[in-house]
Parts: sequence; C-alpha cells; structure tokens
Amino acid sequence: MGKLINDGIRVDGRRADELRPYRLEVGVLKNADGSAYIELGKNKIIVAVYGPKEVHPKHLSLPDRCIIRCRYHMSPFSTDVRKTPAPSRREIEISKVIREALEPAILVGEYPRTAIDIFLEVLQSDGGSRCAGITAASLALADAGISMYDLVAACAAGKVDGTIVLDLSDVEDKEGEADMPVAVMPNLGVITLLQLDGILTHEEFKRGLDLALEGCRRLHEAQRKALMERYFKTAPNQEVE
Amino acid sequence: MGKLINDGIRVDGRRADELRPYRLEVGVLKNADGSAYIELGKNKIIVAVYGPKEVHPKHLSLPDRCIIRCRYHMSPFSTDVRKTPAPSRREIEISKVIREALEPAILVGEYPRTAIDIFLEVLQSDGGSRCAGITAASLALADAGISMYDLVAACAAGKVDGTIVLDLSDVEDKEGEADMPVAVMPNLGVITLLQLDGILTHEEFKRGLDLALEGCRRLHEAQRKALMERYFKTAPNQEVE
Amino acid sequence: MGKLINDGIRVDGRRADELRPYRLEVGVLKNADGSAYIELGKNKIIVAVYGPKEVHPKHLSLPDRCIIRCRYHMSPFSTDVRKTPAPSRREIEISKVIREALEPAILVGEYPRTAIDIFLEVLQSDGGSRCAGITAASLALADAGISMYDLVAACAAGKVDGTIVLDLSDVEDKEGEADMPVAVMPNLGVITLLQLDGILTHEEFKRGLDLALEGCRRLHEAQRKALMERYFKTAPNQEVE
Amino acid sequence: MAAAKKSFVMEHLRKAHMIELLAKGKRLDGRALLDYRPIDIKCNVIQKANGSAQVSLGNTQVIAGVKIEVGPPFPDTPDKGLLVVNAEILPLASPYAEPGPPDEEAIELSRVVDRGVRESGMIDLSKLVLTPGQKVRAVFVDVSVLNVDGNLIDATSYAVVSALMTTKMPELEVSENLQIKEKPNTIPLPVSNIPVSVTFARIGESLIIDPDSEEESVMDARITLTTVDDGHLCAGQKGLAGGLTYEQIMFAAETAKIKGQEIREIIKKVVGSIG
Amino acid sequence: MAAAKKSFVMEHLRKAHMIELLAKGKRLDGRALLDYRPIDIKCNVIQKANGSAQVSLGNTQVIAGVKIEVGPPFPDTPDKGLLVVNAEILPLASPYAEPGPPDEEAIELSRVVDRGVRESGMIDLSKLVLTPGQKVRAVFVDVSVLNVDGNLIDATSYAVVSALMTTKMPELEVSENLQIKEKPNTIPLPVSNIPVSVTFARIGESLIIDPDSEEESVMDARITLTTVDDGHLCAGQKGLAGGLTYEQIMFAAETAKIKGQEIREIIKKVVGSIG
Amino acid sequence: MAAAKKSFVMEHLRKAHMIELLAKGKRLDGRALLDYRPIDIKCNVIQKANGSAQVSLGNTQVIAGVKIEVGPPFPDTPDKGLLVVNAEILPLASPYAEPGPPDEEAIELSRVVDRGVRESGMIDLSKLVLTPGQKVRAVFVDVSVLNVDGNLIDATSYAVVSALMTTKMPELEVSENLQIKEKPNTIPLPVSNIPVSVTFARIGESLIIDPDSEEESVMDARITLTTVDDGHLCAGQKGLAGGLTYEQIMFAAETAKIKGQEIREIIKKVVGSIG
Repeated sequence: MGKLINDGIRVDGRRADELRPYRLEVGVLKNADGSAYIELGKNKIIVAVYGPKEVHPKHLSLPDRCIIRCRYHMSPFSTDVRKTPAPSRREIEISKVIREALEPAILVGEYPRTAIDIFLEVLQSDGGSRCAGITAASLALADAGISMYDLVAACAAGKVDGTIVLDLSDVEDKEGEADMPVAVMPNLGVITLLQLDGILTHEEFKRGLDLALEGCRRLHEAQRKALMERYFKTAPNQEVE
Repeated sequence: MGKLINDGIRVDGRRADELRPYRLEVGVLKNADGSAYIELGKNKIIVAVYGPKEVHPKHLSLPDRCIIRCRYHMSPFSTDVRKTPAPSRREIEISKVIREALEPAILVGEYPRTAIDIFLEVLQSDGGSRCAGITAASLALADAGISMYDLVAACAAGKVDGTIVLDLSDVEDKEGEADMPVAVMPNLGVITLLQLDGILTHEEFKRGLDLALEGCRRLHEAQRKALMERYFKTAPNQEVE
Repeated sequence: MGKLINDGIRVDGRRADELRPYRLEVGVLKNADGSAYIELGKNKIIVAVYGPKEVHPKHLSLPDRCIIRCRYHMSPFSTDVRKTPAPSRREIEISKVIREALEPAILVGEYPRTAIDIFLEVLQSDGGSRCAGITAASLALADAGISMYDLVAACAAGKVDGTIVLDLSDVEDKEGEADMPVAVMPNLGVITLLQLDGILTHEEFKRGLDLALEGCRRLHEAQRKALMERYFKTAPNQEVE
Repeated sequence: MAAAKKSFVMEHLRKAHMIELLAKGKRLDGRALLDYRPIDIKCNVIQKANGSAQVSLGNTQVIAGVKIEVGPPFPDTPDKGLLVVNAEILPLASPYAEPGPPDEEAIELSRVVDRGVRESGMIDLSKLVLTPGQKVRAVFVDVSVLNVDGNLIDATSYAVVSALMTTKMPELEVSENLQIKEKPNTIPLPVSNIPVSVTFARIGESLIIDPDSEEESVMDARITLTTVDDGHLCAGQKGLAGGLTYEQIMFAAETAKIKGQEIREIIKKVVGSIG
Repeated sequence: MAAAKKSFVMEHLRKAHMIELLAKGKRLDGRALLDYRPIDIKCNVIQKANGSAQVSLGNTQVIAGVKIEVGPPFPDTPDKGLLVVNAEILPLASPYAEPGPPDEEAIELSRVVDRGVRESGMIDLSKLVLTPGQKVRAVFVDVSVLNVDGNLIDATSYAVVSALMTTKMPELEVSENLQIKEKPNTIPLPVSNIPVSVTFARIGESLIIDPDSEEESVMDARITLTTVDDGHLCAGQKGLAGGLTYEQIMFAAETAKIKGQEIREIIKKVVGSIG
Repeated sequence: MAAAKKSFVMEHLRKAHMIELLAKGKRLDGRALLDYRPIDIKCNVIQKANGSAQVSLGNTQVIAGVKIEVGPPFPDTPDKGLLVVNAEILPLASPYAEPGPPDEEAIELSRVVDRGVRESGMIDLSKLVLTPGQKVRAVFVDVSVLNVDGNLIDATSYAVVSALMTTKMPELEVSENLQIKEKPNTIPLPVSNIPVSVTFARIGESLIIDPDSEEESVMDARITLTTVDDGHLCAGQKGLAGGLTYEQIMFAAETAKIKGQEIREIIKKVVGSIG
C-alpha cells in the first residue's frame, strides 16, 4: 500500500484543503415535493422530500410540531461489492445522524401534527456519503418549501499520512488515520453533525474542525447557487471546483 | 434427457390435447365459509374461502366494494425437495395472479366495506398448480355463496418437443420449450389469467391459447358437476377423464 | 460420561432431595413497578413487572380483566455457547408456560382493560431456569402490588442414574433420564406448571411430583422471607440452603 | 381481537350450562367424559413425501408429511441424526388463524409433539448416522393443520407418529472414500416404540378427554400426557391459565395409560394394513 | 390507505372522461393509443457497477446496475451461471411507496422482467460456468425505481436489457488446480438476443400502450408481452383484476411484435454508441 | 407514543426551571455541571462468559458479557480477529422500552461504543489471528441494559471496557497441520489502551456531563467524546436534534480529556483489584 500523500498532493491529485469535484442540482424528481441530486467525487446521491403530510397512525404525531423521518439507503450496485437491499445497522445509524443534522434547521413548530419524510438514495458511494447526503437533503427540503433557519452544509475533515485534509475519499477514509464528518448551519454558526473515527490530538481536532467548517462554507455557496439556478435561472447549474 | 413425446404420446401416456386425470370436490372443510379440493395429475390442492367479513384495520376497506385477498401456499412436504414454510417470492407472485384471475368474476360491489379471503394450500405440487388452484378456488367461492358472473376455469397449454400440448406436467413444464397458463370465464369469453414462459411463434401462441381455452371448457363442465353433486346430489362426485 | 450419582451423592455434592444454593432479592430495579432477582445454582435471573397499564392497541384489552404478557429471554452471554439475541422457539414456548404458571395466581378481574407485563432476563443459565424464573417473577408481581391468591413457587424433579432427584442442574438435565418442572400455589395446592421430558414409570412420576412439591414448599418459604426482608426488614435477605 | 368481541354474558352462560352437564357426566355432543371423538387415520396420502398421514379427530383435520434429507449433524450431537417437527395452523383452518410466522400456540404445538416423539425414543437417531460428525439423515416432519376443532395436540401427534411409522427412505451406502450412494431399495425408519399423547381439559371440576373447540373455549386448564408402549410416561405439558390439583394430575396419568393403549392399537392397525 | 381516501365520485368521472376520449382515439397527454412516451436511455451511469443504465419513460425513471460475482451454482443447475433480477420501488419514487421489503407489486415487477430476460435466452448462462458444479459467474441485476409514473415493467425491462448489453466483466482464467485468476482485460456478457417487453392497458374497450400513472389509476386490465429478435413471443403476463377478450390478446400479440421491434432499434442505437 | 401523551405545558415548565437552575451552576440532584453520578463497576459477574462487568451510573444499570469464539475472518480483513459490540435495551429496563429487534437508539448505542473501542486500538486485533485468512478469534461483547436512567453510552462503554480488560480465554495452539488445540491455561486479551467516553448534554446554553433521564428529557443536544490513555481523542458522536457551537465543542473536547482521565483511574483500580 503506497503512501496517500506525496509532496503535498493526494492520490487523486488534490491538495490537503481541496474538495473533490461536485455538482448540485435541485428539483430532479417529479413526484417528490422537493428533491435534489449531488455528485461529490464518485458519490451520486438523490434525495426526495415528501411532506408536511398526515401521520399514520395518528398517535405518532405531535401536537406542537412536525416529526422528521429520514432514510439513508444504498442501492445494491452502489458499492464495490454488491450490497443486499435490506437496511444494514450502518444505514440505520446514518439515517439517524442525518436526521439529527437536518432537524435543527427546520422550523418544526410551523407544521404541527404532520410528518416530513426525507429519503436519501445512494446510487454510487464514495467516502463522505453521509455529508454529501446532508448537503443535498437540505436543498431538497428547501425545494419542498419547508421553512428553515438556514441551509445545512456538511463536509468531513480527517487525518491522512499525518496531514489534516479536507473531504476524504474512500481510500483516504479506509486507510487514513481519522475521519471527522461535520455539518453546520453556516449563517448561524451552529454545528449539527460531528462524528469522529480515529485518533487526533486536541490541536489536530481543532484544525480538522476549522477545515471542515471551511469546506461546509464552500458547499453552502454552491447550495445557494443551485437554488438560484432552479428558481431564478440566473446562475450556471453546475459548479465544479 | 429422453424425448418427451414419442409417436404423439407424452411421457405419461397422454395425447397432446388431453388433460391429466382430475377430481373436484366441493365443501371439504367445516370451518370455512366455502371450500373445495382438486386433484389434477399429482397436484393436490385444498382451498378455503372466508368472507365477506369485516376488515381490520378499517381504513383498508373500500366504501363501494369488497377487497379480495389471496394466499397461495405450499406445504413443506408438497415438493420433491422440502420447501421452507415461509412464503417465497414465487408464492407471493402466484398469490397475486390468482387473485387477479378470480376477481373479475366476483360482484365486488355487492359487498361494500368487507373482505373476502381465499386461502390455497398446495398439499402436493405438480405442473400447473396455479391453474388447478384457480379452478378449485372458484368452486370454493361458489360454495361460500359469493355472487359471481361466472365460474373461472384455468388450464395451461405449452410447447413440448415442438408440439403444442395441453396441461403440462412437472417434467414437461421444466424440460419443455414453453408454458402458458390461462384462466377464463367460459360463459363470458373473458380471459382473466395469461402468462407465458418460453418462446412461441405467433401461430403457436394462437394454437396454444385455443387449446388452453378448450381445456378450460372441459374443466368448467367438471366444476358444474362438482357443484351439482354438492348441492343437488344428482351427479357423481368424481370426474376422471 | 461418568456416573452422575455416587454413593447417593450427586456430582455437585448434593443429596437426592437437596436444592442447589439459592438467593432471592426483591426490588432490584428502579424503573420497574416490581422486580426481583434469583440465583439458583448458576442461574442468575432478573425479573421486572410493569403494570397494570393501558393496552395499545385498545382492541387487545379485555373488558372484564387484565391481560398478562410474559417474555422469558436469555442474554447472549448467559449460555455456554453465545446465544443470538433474537428469541428462539424455545424461549417463546417457555414464555408461554411461565405466563400460564403465574396467571392462575393473579386476580385478573381486579384490573379490567389493562395489561401486566412480566419480563424475565436470564443473565446466566443453568438447569431449571424456567422454574427459577417463575419463583422470582411471582416475587416481582408481589413487589408490584398485584393482587394474588398465593405466591407461585416452582421447582423441578427428575430421574438421574435411576434415582428420583430434586432440582436438576444443567448436566443432570442433559444427561439424566427425565426432567419434570412443576409450579404450585402452595397454600391452595393448585399445580400451575407441569412438564415432563423423559421416561418415568407411574410410580416414579408420583414420587417425582411429591419431591418437586416439597422443593416448591421450601422455595415458598424463601419467597416469604425475601418479601419480609424487603418490606419489614426483619429477616436476613439471603437464604442459602 | 376475537376475544374482545365475544359476548361475555353468553360465554358465562354457556360455561355454566356445560359445567352443569359435565357434573352429570355428559357432554354437549353426547360423549362420555373420557370418550374420544371418532378417529380416522389415512397413511401415504402424499406420494412426494417419504411418509405421510392425514388424521381426523372429529372435525379436527391435520396432515403430516415426512421428508428425509442428508446433511451435517448438530455440532453437539455428532453421533445422531436430526429430527425436526414443525406444525403450522394454516389460515384456511379457522376464522381466527392468520397468515404469518407461527405464533406461540403453533410453536407450543410443534414442541410438545416433538418432545413426545423424541423423549419416547421412538426413532433411534443414532442409527441415522452415515459418516459420524459429517453426514446424517435429517428427518423433517411438517404438519399442516387443515381444520381446527379442538385438541390439535393429539391429532398432530397421531399424524406425526403414523407418518413416521409408514416412512420409506432409500437405502444409502457409504463408500470407502465416504461418498454417499443411493441404493434402489427403500427401508423404513428405525422405529422402536409408539408414543401416544392423551390430552385432558379441566372445565370446572371435571376432567374430560379430547376437547372440541366449544369445550376449549371454556376450559380452565389443559394437560397432555404421553405414554410409551409399556405404559410409562414419557412427556407431559400442562397448558392454559388455570391450575390442576394433585389428584387431577394423578387421575390423568392413569387415564393416559389406558386411553393411550386404545389409541396405540388403532394406529397399529392402520399402519399394519399398509405393510 | 390511499385508496380509501380517494374521491370515488371524481374517480368515476375521470374514468368516464378518459373512456370517451379513448373512443375517439385520443389520450389526455395527446398521444395516440399505441404511442410510447419519449424514451431516454443512458448507459454506464454507475462506474462501480459492471453495467448500468438509467431509463426514462416520460416521467417514469429507473436505474439498473449489474454486479458480477463468482459463486457456487444452484444445486439443480450445476452447468449454468446465475441470473438474479431484483427491483425495488424506492420510497422516494412516489407518495405511495413505503420503506420496507418489496411488496407484491415489486416482486411481480422483478419476476416479470426476470422471466423476459431468462426465457428469451438473452444471456447464455451455460457460458458463465467456470468450474462445473463448483464455481460460476452470478449476474445480479438490481433496479431502483426513482420516479413512478406508470409502466414500470417496460421501463425496468429496458433498463435491465441495456445494462446487461453494456456490461463489462474481467476475463477469468481457471488454472489447472482450479484456482480462478482475474485477467487484466474485460469482456462482455454472452448476449445473443434483445428481449423487449410491450405493456398494454385496457381501459373500457380500448387497448393502449405504455400507460402513465393517471391511466393506470383507471385501467381495468394490463398485459405485457415480450418478443425476441425474430419477433416471436417469449414471455407474457396479464395483470390486474380485469379480463381481456381473445381478440384483445391477439391484437396485443401482433402489436407487441411491431412496437417491440421499434424499441429494439432504440436500445441497439444507444448501446451501439457505447461500443 | 409516550411523547404524544406528555403534558407539553409541564414539559416546558420543567425545562424552564432546569435552565434557570443550570444558569446558577446547579442541577436538580445537587450535582455540579461537570460531576458524574456515583460509578460502580463489578467485574466477573457472569462466570459462563470469558469476561463480564456490571456498571451502575446512578440508577442506570448495564451488564456486559464477552464471549470468545473461533471462526473465519471477514474477507476484507484476513489478518485481523473480529470484534462485535452489541447492546440491547431490555424491555425490563424502562416503561418505554419494547421487546423486538434493536431500534435506532440501541443501534446507535452499539455502534458508538463499538467505534470507541475499535478506533482507540484498545484490542490489537492482528494478535487474534490463528491461521491467516482461515481462523481467527471472534470477540463478541453483548450488553444488556437493565435500568435506564440516562447516559447509556457512557455506562455501556465502561462496562464493555471493563469486561474486555478482565477477559480470560483459553490459550490456543495451532499444530503443523493447522488443527487448533485448546491449552489448559487461560490468557488475557491483547489490551493496550483504555478508551473512555464522556458524554455531555446541552440544555439551553449550559453543557453538563452524565445527564440522567430527567435531564435527557429536556436536553437540546448531546455529544460524546472518547479519549485514549494519552488524552488524545479517538471517537466522537453528536446526537439529538439540536446543534452546538464551535466553542461548546472545544470546551467538551478539553473536558473529555480531564474527566476521561478520572474515570480511567476508577476503571484501572477496579480491574487491577481483579488481577
């Protein structure tokens, strides 16, 4: 296994603080109330939002707010080795953390006794699929007209060959030292997702978090452009860094 | 693998247009609202009908008609190799096509907000079990007193060793070229089941369909006799061709 | 496989009519409405009772009495070979017989339209875990303040190396000739559990039943002391025979 | 669900009436307390199975099929063949049966019948080993309940025993290199014993045998006792949320021996007629 | 659930209106009775798959991915590779789709498309054997339905066929000691035929092709007929709780041949452009 | 279900009261914001397990058991043993827990604790290989939650770590022909590090440590940070539908180091007393 960083350049040619190429698109599915699509590196993820809608059975609804339901799912052909369609424990946990990353942005009190469903389908997976999924899901929520305090943008930082890097690819995630996915509402400075797998000193933790937040800010800008493109047709619909 | 037809005679001694020996009986189970039993070749299938009855939960009911539910199930000992009791994908699909073959005959509007359950249990399986099941289920529905436009009779045709034949046995189904199950309401000329597995020219398709419909007509006659036997005790209760 | 009884002494040093060492404790869990803990030989079982409580969905409730629900479950580390957490057919059957052993003692008519849940968790298993579980569960019901005709005490007898013995251990259960778990309401003389696995003559059956009932009487005494200890702090909280 | 819809008044009336009758030694269908309903056993009803039997006990109807396969033994019993008994109460058998995995009633039914067969030593499982620790015969007995009218345990038990007694399986030969070859002839299972279960219901203070559905709907407790050829007991199971006295259990044990012998003769006769 | 909430009055009105239109040979979206909606096929959309295709049929959108693995054959076909087609109607595809295991609609969809491919002989499964009875290639075709707007069967079928035709898999070499080694080059699947399904809906007395969701909501019956390169039929499936006349079936069979050939050309063109 | 029945007025009042108290640096049970409840750890409580520990954190009670088996490695890590952490919130542990497969809360609990152990490198999995690619040790750590009163993650984490540190397993010998033989003596797991999780709750603007159930019922967000022996961070998980500021996270990271060291000493002392 070769080194992952040579002369400051990563195996896919990026510098430490560079995002992978990405593409965001809003309004890609006809039936959904809101939808979005993201490509980030090899990730290809489509997200649909349905709701606010009635809750069945009714006793699961809440009188003063809506409930948010979220399903992150990988298509069987999305991975290197075929994945069975039934949801794995990993997918169940990621569904939960994605929901909890998005919910702080939603004005849940505006939709009492209803539910909002967020469905993420990973058509092709790469490192950072949960972050890419959050970034796209927030766009789908906006496309559905759900009231939000801010968009949520997500991006990981991590440690690879001793260097703190932004937006880990699959191989960097698997063979690197640490991975730290982060989501944030950039305008409010509120961090809504933080996970860490792997060892970081406190100094590295701080630098990683700073770098991840910088990546989120760039993706947030791209989210705004994708919405403008969808609703005002004034910006190009593809943003490749 | 030997030839399946020699001098016009099939491995079980039948001619191309002959049905296997069969036996139909109505009213074989005490608890069911209606029931019937069929033997066709080695097939042994028992059918019970329960209903019309209340639907739980209620929101699954329809205000202007009854819903029809159908379960085709094979006992573990019914097959050459033991079958696990849990329903297979094949059983789920066959349950659906059987339901859709029977439903056109039922005056569903007469039973608003109710359900009719049709349970088929294959005690021993042979080729053509779905057709035999439909033929028996239609009798069970009649035995339950359900209003129907016509009885539904079902029978397959197919292609074996280049010949279009009626009512394929297990070995003919597996080693033959094509199998085409058909169900019909003979008095109305409405075809309610048609499936095809295997290659037929358009000419062969037409001849197969004609032959299958002829088989259905013969089984329809047997159905009528079985009902007479049950309700008027004037006909013999066994019809072996 | 060596002999299981030598000179009247069993492999763990007991005489034929001796119980294994035991310990009973009431009120061991904070959240439960009632709870108890038993050690008997290597068995370590904790029991919680919740209820009487509302039934969901309501149509499962009964207008003139409460329903009793019972779950006997083994922790994965409780057995010699790790057990998967999903309930086995054995656990489902034992849950049923435990419920039916306890229910005759409960004044179910005092709690119309409610449910009482009894959860038994086997933290470490040995022979006779269902009997030990019943003995503890009856204490947990008392601790929850459920009205009962009598406590239920349970104990097995069996046949090992040709001898009728009390309270079989794991190895005696597996390698012995017969095992007969029994539960009884000692004050009323009503037997609420009886199972038999293995061959006994009618004479042996009678002697086994007599011996099991004697064991139950001793455990009943221990149950009373454990309750006294819990509620009146006058007796020692451990009874080791 | 059904329970919640019952008329409780009617139920109590029916029970009171039945107890009154039973006190006079009578049952609604005219039987004496310790009478079985008519028993009908047909063997070899499923040709694709290695053995099979259809049993009617009054209106209760069940069918059992035996399939013999070859596979690895359980790790903890390398020197024994497998025996698996599984019963399903089919949704066609009753308005209350539902499709889906077996519920606790069906699981108890399977396990009680399984234990009766297993603990009796009816089948000598050690004779089903082909290559120790590697390949053994596995005996699957599946039971489909077709019509429910009480006492499923006994009907299932008799069907399982009758199917096992009439099972034929190909003789197998193990070659020197441990290959398993099927021989043209068939052989029976190594059967040494006929376990017979007898099920009692307690209604009020009366013990009756072979309860039908109506009797089961008001019974307080149930007990099944299984005996082997020489009359000894080999399996037991008390059921339901009521208890039994010591005397009732002792009476049941004695009666199970006598009635079990009667039914054993019926099974023997049917099976013997098959050859 | 949705069904119970429908306005039945509105449904009957809509159906009456549609039947009137169809009698004049017109459809709500302006198509003629035997017109397909615009078909768009893109191949190689998933790089991690061995083959893939995304198909739009009007607003119906599906994506198919092929994964090739090596494993044991089924015991009863030791001399054939495996082909498994599995379709899921994702919850994001429609307000009525729900998370969970495939329901009967998705299972029928999978099985109908599977049979079309299998019975056509499209893939020569005997060429996927590596070591007979031991190791074969297993071809998994998974389909995710992304947006539901009617006629899932044809959209799924075209996606599966297109993905299979553009599949590349590593060449494998079986050494003398039966070890399997991957070679650096890739090869296509042994494809010999393009099965094309054509699905008809009967609404009242009219037969139309490629129904959208609105048409499906009022259709009486559905029939899918699949043809192979030379126009012969290889698979069929009638669906829904209505029937068809003999004449309607014969008309559908003839039309499936003509329309199938048109669509076969579209698929060939897309696949050919991939090389 | 429970949620829908809550009195929302009461909930808001309780939360307001708690925020007021917290602003003064006080908690309902008298603890300071960064105080743990009393921690009690007992090891070797389950003799049938290779290792075990029962942990109380206030009224939260969990028990962990370790079972060591021998089996094949995962295909993608042929040179590593297996570690599987699985936690169940038993129905006896709370009025809100239900029987059934683990829900998302229990799955998150399992996976967060698993990652803490795994990412810390606590167990050197490469030392659990017996025959590379063929046989490795599999370490199953199962946790049963017995009473729920908040902060299940830390209680579970300490139980898992304590059980692993006191695990004994038979020494195994691999013979030349790759047979695995059990030796009479036992050895410990190859433990090199003690990961310690520290869980914070944010309620209003206050960060507290080790929330109990009452505090959890009103908390806005949760964050767990796990440190290794030298104070570095090895795992983290933010939970719940609220966010945290940058400063709150940095404060939590520093505090996790300090508190983690205190708890590491407690665990070491208990484990050391076992020898």
